[in-house]
Amino acid sequence: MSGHEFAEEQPANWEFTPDNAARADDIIARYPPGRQASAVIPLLDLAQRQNDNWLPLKAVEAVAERLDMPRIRVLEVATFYTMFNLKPVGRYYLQACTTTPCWLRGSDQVMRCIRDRLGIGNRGSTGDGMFSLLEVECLGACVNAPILQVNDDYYEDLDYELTGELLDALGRGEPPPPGSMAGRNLSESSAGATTLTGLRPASPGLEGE
Amino acid sequence: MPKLKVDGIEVEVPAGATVLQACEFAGKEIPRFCYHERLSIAGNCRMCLVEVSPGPPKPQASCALPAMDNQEIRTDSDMVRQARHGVMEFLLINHPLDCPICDQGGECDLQDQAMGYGHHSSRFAENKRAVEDKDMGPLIKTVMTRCIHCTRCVRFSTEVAGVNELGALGRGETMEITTYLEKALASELSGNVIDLCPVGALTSGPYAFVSRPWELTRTETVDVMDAVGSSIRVDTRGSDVLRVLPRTHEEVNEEWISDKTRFACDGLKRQRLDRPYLRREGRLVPVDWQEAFDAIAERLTGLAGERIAAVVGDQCDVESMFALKQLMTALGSPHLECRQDGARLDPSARAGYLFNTTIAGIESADAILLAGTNPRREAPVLNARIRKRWLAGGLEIGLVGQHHDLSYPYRHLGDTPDVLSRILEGEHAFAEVLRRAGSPMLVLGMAALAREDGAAVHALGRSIAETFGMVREGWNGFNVLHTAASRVGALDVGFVPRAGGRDLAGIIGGMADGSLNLLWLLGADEIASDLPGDTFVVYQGHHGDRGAHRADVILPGAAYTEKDGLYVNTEGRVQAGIQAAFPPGQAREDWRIIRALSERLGHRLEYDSLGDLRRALVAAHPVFAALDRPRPAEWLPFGTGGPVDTTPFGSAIANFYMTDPISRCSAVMAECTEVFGIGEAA
Amino acid sequence: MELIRSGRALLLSELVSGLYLTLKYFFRRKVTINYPYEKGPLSPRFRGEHALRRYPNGEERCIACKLCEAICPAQAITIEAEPRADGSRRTTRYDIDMTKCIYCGFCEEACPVDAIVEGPNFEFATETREELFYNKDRLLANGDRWEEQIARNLASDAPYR
Amino acid sequence: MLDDRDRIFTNLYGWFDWGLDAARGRGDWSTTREILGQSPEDIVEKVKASGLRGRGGAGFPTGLKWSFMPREVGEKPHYLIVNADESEPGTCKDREIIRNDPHKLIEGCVIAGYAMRASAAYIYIRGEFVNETRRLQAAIDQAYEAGLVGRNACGSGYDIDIILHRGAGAYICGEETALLESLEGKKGQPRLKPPFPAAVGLYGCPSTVNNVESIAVVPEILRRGPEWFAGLGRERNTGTKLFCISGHVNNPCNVEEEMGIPLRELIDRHAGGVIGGWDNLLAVIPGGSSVRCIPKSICDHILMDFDSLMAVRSGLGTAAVIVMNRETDIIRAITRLSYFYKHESCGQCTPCREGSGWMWRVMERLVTGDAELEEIDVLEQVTRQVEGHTICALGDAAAWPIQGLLAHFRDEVEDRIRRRKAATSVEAAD
Repeated sequence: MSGHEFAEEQPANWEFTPDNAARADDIIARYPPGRQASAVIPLLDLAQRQNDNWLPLKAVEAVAERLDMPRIRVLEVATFYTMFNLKPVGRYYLQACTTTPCWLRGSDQVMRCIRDRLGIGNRGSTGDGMFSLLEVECLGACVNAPILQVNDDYYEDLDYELTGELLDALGRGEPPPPGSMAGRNLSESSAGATTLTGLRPASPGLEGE
Repeated sequence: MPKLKVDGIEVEVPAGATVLQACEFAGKEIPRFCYHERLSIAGNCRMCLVEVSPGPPKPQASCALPAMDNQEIRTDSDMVRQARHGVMEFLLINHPLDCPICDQGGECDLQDQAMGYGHHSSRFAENKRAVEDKDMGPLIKTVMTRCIHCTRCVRFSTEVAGVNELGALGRGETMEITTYLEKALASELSGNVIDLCPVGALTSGPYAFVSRPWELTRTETVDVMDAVGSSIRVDTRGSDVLRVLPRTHEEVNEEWISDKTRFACDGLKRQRLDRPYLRREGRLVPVDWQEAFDAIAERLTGLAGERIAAVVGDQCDVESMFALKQLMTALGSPHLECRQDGARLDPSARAGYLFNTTIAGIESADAILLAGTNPRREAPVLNARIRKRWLAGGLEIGLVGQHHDLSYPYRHLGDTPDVLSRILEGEHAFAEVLRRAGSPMLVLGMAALAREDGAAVHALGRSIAETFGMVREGWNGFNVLHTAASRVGALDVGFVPRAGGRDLAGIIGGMADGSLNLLWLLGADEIASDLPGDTFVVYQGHHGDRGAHRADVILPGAAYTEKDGLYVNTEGRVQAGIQAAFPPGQAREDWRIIRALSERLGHRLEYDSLGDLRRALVAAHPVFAALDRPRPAEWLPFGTGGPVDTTPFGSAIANFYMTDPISRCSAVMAECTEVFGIGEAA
Repeated sequence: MELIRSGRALLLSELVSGLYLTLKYFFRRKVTINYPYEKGPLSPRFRGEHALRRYPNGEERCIACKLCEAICPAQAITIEAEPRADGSRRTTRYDIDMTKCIYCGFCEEACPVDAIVEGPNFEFATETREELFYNKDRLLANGDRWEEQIARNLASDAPYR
Repeated sequence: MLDDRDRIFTNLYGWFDWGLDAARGRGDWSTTREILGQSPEDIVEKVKASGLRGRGGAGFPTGLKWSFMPREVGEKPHYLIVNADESEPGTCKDREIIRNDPHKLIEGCVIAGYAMRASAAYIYIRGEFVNETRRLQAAIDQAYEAGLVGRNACGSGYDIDIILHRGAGAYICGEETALLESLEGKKGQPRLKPPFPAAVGLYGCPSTVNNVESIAVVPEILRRGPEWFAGLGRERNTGTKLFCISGHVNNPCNVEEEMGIPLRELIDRHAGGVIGGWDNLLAVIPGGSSVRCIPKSICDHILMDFDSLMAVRSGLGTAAVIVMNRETDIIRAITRLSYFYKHESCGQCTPCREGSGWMWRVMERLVTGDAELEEIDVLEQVTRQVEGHTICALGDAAAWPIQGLLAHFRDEVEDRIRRRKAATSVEAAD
């Protein structure tokens, strides 16, 4: 991977906050002694969360040191998995699934709406640092396609209008609750469940949360 | 011992063999890129696919498949042919096919196998992938577009060299091999990735575009840059040594060589002494052989033997040292010395100065005590063997001496010789490790012996060896790791002070107080800058290095690539170096110079050819009769006991990349020194 | 039979037919040319004096692959190479000993980049042997001089390669 | 149609609380201790008898897989690894189990772990499932607190730890050995087999990797008896299965149905039919993106189980039904999958690394018709050169969608090339 994959501006120093350092120790303790390398993905994730959702090289080195791993091995991991951002991303990191099941259900409209509203395409980000967009592969919620992942949350059953509503809400700093934007209950048929109907409670969904 | 059939040929292979090896037993050639005998199996190139029954109805990677009883392997079926065609096509679609400008051209696995197993043309109509080149330092030139992702280099640096710096970043077709943030590959074995790379992605930086393989004359010889005596192949064009490559020698270097061995050869072309010189009025002026000999003869006339001394250097062949010893004996000089570093090595017992365990023997050891040595710098290839042994598991290593990264973990026990005393007394925890070990080893380095109390340390080492059962039938765990290629040979021919002779300190003292009038330096450069007084110095050697600067007469000799000669490595293995090129100008083989001068001096040595000389040598020292067959040396008393002091062990080598006249004259080694430091970072 | 022969001899018919042939060719177009003022036609495949070509932007074509050196049956070519300042592979020396050359054309066959060619020039006689030891400058100058015609010849021959 | 009483995932739609108490109310954890009173061999035999086949795509008999584990625990511990790296396009069933019925999975881990004498179960969940991870971790914490897992799990004397491990975005980590590599902190690059994980798995120890659904159905099988499960579905294709119906249907949904249900019934009954009616159906990818698509003519009568779909050179895979109606540009749909595989290829072995990119690039040109007719054959051969030549099955998965397209819709591909040629020649004439 060439140098241009990494952010040009890198912090001079980086270390875990005391809280996160303690958390990292907890994570390492989950794995058998001597197998601390297993914690590399969780620790990189922890570092990324601490650092506004992207991984500077110094953080890679900090993880390597903490796990007693060669730096190149940690960098291999950081570049192999798509969830590690080696460059800064927007405050709302939009990941739009465009794989076939989402595409069949209109992921093009989602992309189009993002372009219309935010003026950004794949790998773009808005100048104010609020949004950045990445086209991603299957997010594993195909029955609720198309899906837009915003940071940790899935927004499902989108179309052009609903995407617009979602972006507006995000712009106002009021992210709607994750899940179906069309008001559907999880992956139940939108026309009502066809199975388990005998078990259905009086007020569906309310007992859930 | 599984029995199986390969293309109908029944073969029996050792247990644990792979199908690929079984095919080779049956004489079938299996194409491969990622598979390498000395590296872990990756199975990623998919070139070695064969048809196996019983098994799934698809071809299998033979390199990773264990050979089993009653298997039937086909290497010539349509399925296999198509599979190879297919894989070859995939390998080539993103390969630039720039063979005419590729240094690997002519000795490229991909080229050869494309001829043997590939399509005649490509069906790939898309754009080819281009990959940015990486900066891996001055030794390795990269053209990463050519990379076929076999990961041999990654596996070598991780497994053999022990430096976790190479890796494959990214994934899929954008995967790229690189070092962390493109830093130079800091390993003294890094050059081996050039040989391992099956394509031209990693090629030799200094050799870039210099030559084509078909232009080269190959000479199989041995290396003298350290005391390992690696088997090498010297490639020459005309009288230029263009490159040095490793040869396989299972018992010595397997198939690795150090970067100094490989890349110092450009030093053979610089600052060469190509004619005799004589100091006149303080300046060295070129003269002819006759004048040089006359000047020496004039000085020697009437000079008593006690007033003459001779010191041999670290890269001398045995024959010239033997001839010089005979000449000195004829002149009556008892002052002979080969230990330029002042090592207090007792030459009386051969076992006392050899690496008795042998390099291959390291693989049987289960505990190693290193004392005053940094094998990674002093003998990188030997160090790789220790690492190999460590990787196999069940090896404990302790080090007394300076703390270094040796590419494997060890216990740092201290840096003073009294730690050894405590181990001997059983007061140190490591004593228990040695006691429990079945095949323990002790390695004494030059930093432990080249000091005031060196003889005591030497004797201490013997006591440790005896106390912890290191010396028994079939195992000798007492080892001395030399740094000089000629040292063991010199000790074997007895190039040490004879009765009443002075050692190195005595010679230097004699020069200072005027009791020595003539000093003969045969390739001895390491002491030259310390020489006091106005003693007449004859320097015989190949480079205008330190010795030549101090000399009154310079006799131009031949470097190791320019003469036939015997060398004895640290194990006591006698090996023959073969002439690959001619010495420059009027320079001659060293033994010839001594032979010619002996006649001028009236002490004619009784041989006219190298053959005669070798016969005389073997007659005097039978140990040289057995080429490449080291015999266990008899365990005899050596070393003189005494108190050891508490000065920490130093370091035998200041700068790995510059240890001798050749590497000091090498621009490549100078660049390495600049980039890597003095080997400390390595 | 004898009679017919005698008749022919008498009528000098052989002589007349010979004279007729002479007369016929007397009026035909002449095959001799007035060299050096006139020159005969050359095939585009003619293998004459060597030249090293350049790309239209002035960059020399030769990449120092040494295939011509390797193939040359007369061992007339000597090449040395090293990386140029920009890292590209170039010759530092490209010599052809024209006294050794046997004009077999293998060098141009071997060349992967059409750098070394045997051009259309056959008039390069010299007064001394030394002048026939061509170096890189001379060969490049040849290329510059003959490029137009060489390019034309190569283009016309290209369909048959 | 499957009776509601025979459905295992009774909280599939999250109507009820996911927590321990509610799960107990649904029958989870009810007889775990008794089950753990049986010998591990008995449990393996029962799972074998149930005919359960792995729900992760390959359909390998689960009980048989468990039986490959060493009978005794030697120096090395045994591990159960649950594959929750649900990334196959079209598939979203494990997500529902994890967020609505996590205790079924946890209980399954305890029982399966016991059956293979595992000292720990690692659940490898895909990194994007952040909220699902939180839910599952909360459920695991509940189970620990209640003494159901951990030391002396359920009071049975058996010790097992359950450790949740998040991935970070790599489809290949759904391949079992790549998953192990990833779990060990390396790049997710598949290992060479043999040795198989049952001999040398996680940390070099005997390990078994199972799909979430395979593990989650085990407690119910053992509670109701293998005969019950074996009595559902068809021979060799027994039990119930979660189907994910996505694409051009009126009401995409997840549904638990009996194995062997006719595809048409599945779509019409549960997903509200194909958009534009059954006759508007073009093709279906019946088992997640990695299987060959089937055209409507086959869809009309095909049964949804492993063997029936295998017989038409497709597969049940993860039972993720991707429906495409006649408005679909099927070449683009498959091309998007080719891009997916190119993007997700780990890059380790040659045919997949190089072939997946090649195939996708040719496919892109087939979408626009910007290709020669002969290239279709070349593409077909390239898929054959990838298929079966790679370390893991991703190479096959990259090849099969294209093979399916070319097998059933070659006319369409050829037409497009011809139309494009005609259009360009008209342009040229203008």
